[in-house]
Amino acid sequence: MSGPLVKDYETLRREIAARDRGLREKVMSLDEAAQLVADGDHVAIGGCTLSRTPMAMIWSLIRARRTGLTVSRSITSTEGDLIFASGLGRKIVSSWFSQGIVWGISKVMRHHVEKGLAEFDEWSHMAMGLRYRAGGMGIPFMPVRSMIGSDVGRIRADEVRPMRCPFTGEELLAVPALNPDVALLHVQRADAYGNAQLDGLQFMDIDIAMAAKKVILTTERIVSNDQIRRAPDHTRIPFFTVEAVVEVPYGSAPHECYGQYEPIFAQLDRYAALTAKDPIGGVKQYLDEMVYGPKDWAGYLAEVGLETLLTASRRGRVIYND
Amino acid sequence: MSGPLVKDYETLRREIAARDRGLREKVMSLDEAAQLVADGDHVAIGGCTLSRTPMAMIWSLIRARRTGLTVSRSITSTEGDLIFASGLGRKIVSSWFSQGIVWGISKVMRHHVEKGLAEFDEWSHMAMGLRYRAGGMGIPFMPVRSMIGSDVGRIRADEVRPMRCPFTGEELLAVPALNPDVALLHVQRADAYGNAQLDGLQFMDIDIAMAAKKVILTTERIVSNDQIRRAPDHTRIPFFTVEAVVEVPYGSAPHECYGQYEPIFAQLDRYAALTAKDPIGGVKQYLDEMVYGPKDWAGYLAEVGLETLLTASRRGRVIYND
Amino acid sequence: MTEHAPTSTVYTASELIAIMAGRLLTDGQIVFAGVGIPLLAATLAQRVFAPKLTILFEGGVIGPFIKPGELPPSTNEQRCTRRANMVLPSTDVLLLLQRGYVDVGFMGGAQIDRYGNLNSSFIGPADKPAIRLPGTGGGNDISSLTDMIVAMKHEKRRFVEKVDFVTSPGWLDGDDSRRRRGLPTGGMWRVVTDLAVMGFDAQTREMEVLALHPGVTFEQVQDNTGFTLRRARELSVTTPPQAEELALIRELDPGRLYTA
Amino acid sequence: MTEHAPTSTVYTASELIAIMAGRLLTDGQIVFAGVGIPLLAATLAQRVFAPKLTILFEGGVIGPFIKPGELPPSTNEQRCTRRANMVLPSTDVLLLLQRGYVDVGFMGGAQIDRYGNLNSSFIGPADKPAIRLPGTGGGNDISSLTDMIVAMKHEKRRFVEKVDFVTSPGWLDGDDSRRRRGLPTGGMWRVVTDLAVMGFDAQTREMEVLALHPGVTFEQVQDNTGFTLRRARELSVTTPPQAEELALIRELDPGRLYTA
Repeated sequence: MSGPLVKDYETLRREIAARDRGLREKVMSLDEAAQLVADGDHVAIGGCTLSRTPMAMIWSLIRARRTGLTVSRSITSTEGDLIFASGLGRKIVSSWFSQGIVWGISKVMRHHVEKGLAEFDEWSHMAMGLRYRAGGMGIPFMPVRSMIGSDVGRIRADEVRPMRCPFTGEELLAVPALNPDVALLHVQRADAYGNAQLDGLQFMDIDIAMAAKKVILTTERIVSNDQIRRAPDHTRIPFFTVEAVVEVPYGSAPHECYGQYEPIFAQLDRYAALTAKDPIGGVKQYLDEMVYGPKDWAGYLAEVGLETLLTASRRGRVIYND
Repeated sequence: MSGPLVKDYETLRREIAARDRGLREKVMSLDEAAQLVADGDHVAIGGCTLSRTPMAMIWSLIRARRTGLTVSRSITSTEGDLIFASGLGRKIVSSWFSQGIVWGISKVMRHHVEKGLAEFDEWSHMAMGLRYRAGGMGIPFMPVRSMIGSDVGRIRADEVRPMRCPFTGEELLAVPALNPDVALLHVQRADAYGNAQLDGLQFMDIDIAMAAKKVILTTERIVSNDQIRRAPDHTRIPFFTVEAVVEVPYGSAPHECYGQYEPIFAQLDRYAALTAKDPIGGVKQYLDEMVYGPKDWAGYLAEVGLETLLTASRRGRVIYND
Repeated sequence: MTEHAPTSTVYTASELIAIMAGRLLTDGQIVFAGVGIPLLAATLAQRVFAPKLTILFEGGVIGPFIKPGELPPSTNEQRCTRRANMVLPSTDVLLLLQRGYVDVGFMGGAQIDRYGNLNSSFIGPADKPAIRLPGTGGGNDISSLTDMIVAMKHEKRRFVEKVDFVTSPGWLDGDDSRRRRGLPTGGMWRVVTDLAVMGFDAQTREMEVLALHPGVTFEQVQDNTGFTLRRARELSVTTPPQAEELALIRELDPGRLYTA
Repeated sequence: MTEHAPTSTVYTASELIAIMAGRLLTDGQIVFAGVGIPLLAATLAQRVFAPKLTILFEGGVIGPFIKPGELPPSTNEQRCTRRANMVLPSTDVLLLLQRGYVDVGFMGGAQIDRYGNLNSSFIGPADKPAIRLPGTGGGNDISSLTDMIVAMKHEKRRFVEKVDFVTSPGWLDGDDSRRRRGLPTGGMWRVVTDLAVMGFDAQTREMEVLALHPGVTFEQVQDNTGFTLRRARELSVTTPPQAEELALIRELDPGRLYTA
């Protein structure tokens, strides 16, 4: 992120005021949405680990050859490897970074970080959440009671402020508000204006949407505004935060989308195997075959395979069978 | 509220640690639940204005002759008059206090406050919400950008702290966390453990539940834990915050309960007429007839009248007819 | 109730205020509206010329469409949520103001002064008030954080030199006092009454008459005001309420709950 | 994989750790559990003796019941929400720790030291690490704010004099250093390995062996530890894994995803 650690309030206000926040349709393609991200932007990614990762959008940004992004996320999985290896981003701000506990430590992350090719700035999971929350609330910091006393706080000393409670005198840590330039979020359904309804695990998506300067929304399906209005208490992201709505079935594959499909373990195992023997060659091969190679997202899904997708979908729907 | 403005952290932790937070049944009667409130407690009331006011529980506390409560609520309506006039509470902390804009200024509130018989401590609506939110998050204050520069902040000078952002140097106001001794909340449905699902307008109920030392929940109906588990993303209040679950149909009458019944305007008009000519005599008459008089809550509802209740219910369900 | 009859149509003061206030909105805006006249005015604008206007209610509602004849008694009941885009906790809808998503706050007023400060808390001193009013509600938050339109009756007892208590900050003591005292954004933009439309001088922040309603003179406005009003260099006259506007207002509030 | 055979039953080290760790829980507790062994141990306790135990997951889950054979790959997938009481944003489930609703945090560990500090961030210096580990996740929050149980393999390279980096604070430098440095609540309570159960001295906060697993000697534990261990005045021996416990673990993890 260029500029100061915390944006001053009047800048934040001007950024939002400058946007057209009227009730207007924003449906576009992945390629068009990719044009809304500029090189060097701070991009926040919704979902967590293997869940509701906006994979199709990240995939599209890599194909559009965007570079120099700073990326933040609660917990980073395989998408972090692809971001580093493709040059899309050189800094990831997150609480955890590896494919997933069952696959061991990411060798691609290790290569980039240990060789000084890229940065992984570590914050506690709750601090990440509170940074987005402060950003979404329009306040410049949030007081927190973790990251104190440990080395996690120590290596972030330039970015946090020890403080005393003005009422109790207690020692607290102020973590800085995080207001990303762009948020990438994937949801189960949204209308053409960007009103989004999330099922199941929400992670930090709502706070991220409120904190960002603008939201790019990918959605399993676009529903009518009438359908949204029938259950307004299920809407989680208000349309005026959103700049793009892209309908992308299986848009978080090979990760899961709650109630729609489980992670596509065959793909994840394949990626882990590829990068286990040769991290850099393996991730390059994966990028060539699965990101740069396919004609479009449907082409990518064809590579994953119909039967695999159907299995993941069957497992995903199980949550509603009880 | 006895004690300091903001409870110190270790006291807060000890209070929660002392409670039995296991998954246990807590179903009881209104009379039994009233025993969980002590004279002098700080009691937070959920809902807002004429919506989801936990009226049956307040009614029960008045009948149990509790006294000296400090009461807080986002916006206070007729229940505030009854709290002052019955002696249940002598201090109300709120952003607004009167029956409702269409009935004019509450003469009962005016009598008590102007004569110095009771206090109405005014905070901005957002500051009320952020005080509960800070309390629910386990932090001692929240920075806010309103109540600055105006007399609303000036008359609360002993209870707020001007502060500078440790990052940007901006001027902010720190409002103190509010951790009530008891929260009274009324919901559409809950299970016997206290897992509560709210439909429609939520107001500040979730933050209040998290901020309070304990929650007394009244509910239109008690459903099975299996039903709650079928849609866990609709649960808004977790069972371990709750100490009592009381099934009370029409538990917020004569106020509304979203999707169940609209306000019972006939009753509200009758109360307004009673107190318009003689505020103190009128509210006393109302207390005698509608609070102390009935044998039980069903007796109160009988006074309201079956046809009136059915009309309110028909109007309440309309929200789901579209 | 004063009745004006500048065209063939008769209307009440409240109807006039609602129509004139609604015309100040712009399509695509996000408007934080109070119940009563503000709600009617915003809904009117939405129906007549601003289909992309979004209304927010303090109870926690984004983008509802009020059903004619079912006006809510406050912004905290289910009637406020009819066909809404989103329902959220009230603290979070207020935080939209702080985050900067709201273009205009729109409320009624009990007492206003030269610098657009509003009082809805105390008549007389706060520690021993002659009248304890209902209080701020979200008024302080809205007026601290966004541009404001206030709709109210034009009476001398309501337009006072200095309000007894600043519940909702306008320009405080004028000039740059609002910013100096910690409120860098928002401020009083327009005051709409049954006599005129007023703004505030860009430098001194004193109230200034911008437009007179049909048949009203500047002197009439001044006579009903407790302080000396500025007069805009080019004082205009508003277009009378149109039949379509009046018909819509009456469709929305057939029982004249808020427009009697 | 070391296999013990103290009774008629054979079990893996991971199974032993899960069973011994599960027994440390108490009915009615609220347990913030990591994926893998902690999840298995807490589910085991829930099934065997603690039906009122509540499990929390970092992904935003309160009170789920894991389906046998469908263990989640992390605490952030839908498998974690099966038959849950509540699903909520991850920041809010973490805030339950800060509010004080959690009795025990329960996680695995890569490296631990004499004072119970855990490292899951860096081997070597943080600015030029030999190995960049995955990082804290919620580990720092959990161990900063509640009492902790850690379950891990007992190896000399994991039990070190001083961790390279304090990701999850234990007792920091011992004595009252944790409190002095701003953490007034929580702290490392138990470390469960395939050899023993350890606690921490109430005064110095040094690691202390409390109980040996069947067939294990204190010397064996010391030999696998990179610092000098304290020995409890009354060193006990744990009851061997019971057939019921082993059967349940294997029912939960038939593919031996976490208990191989």
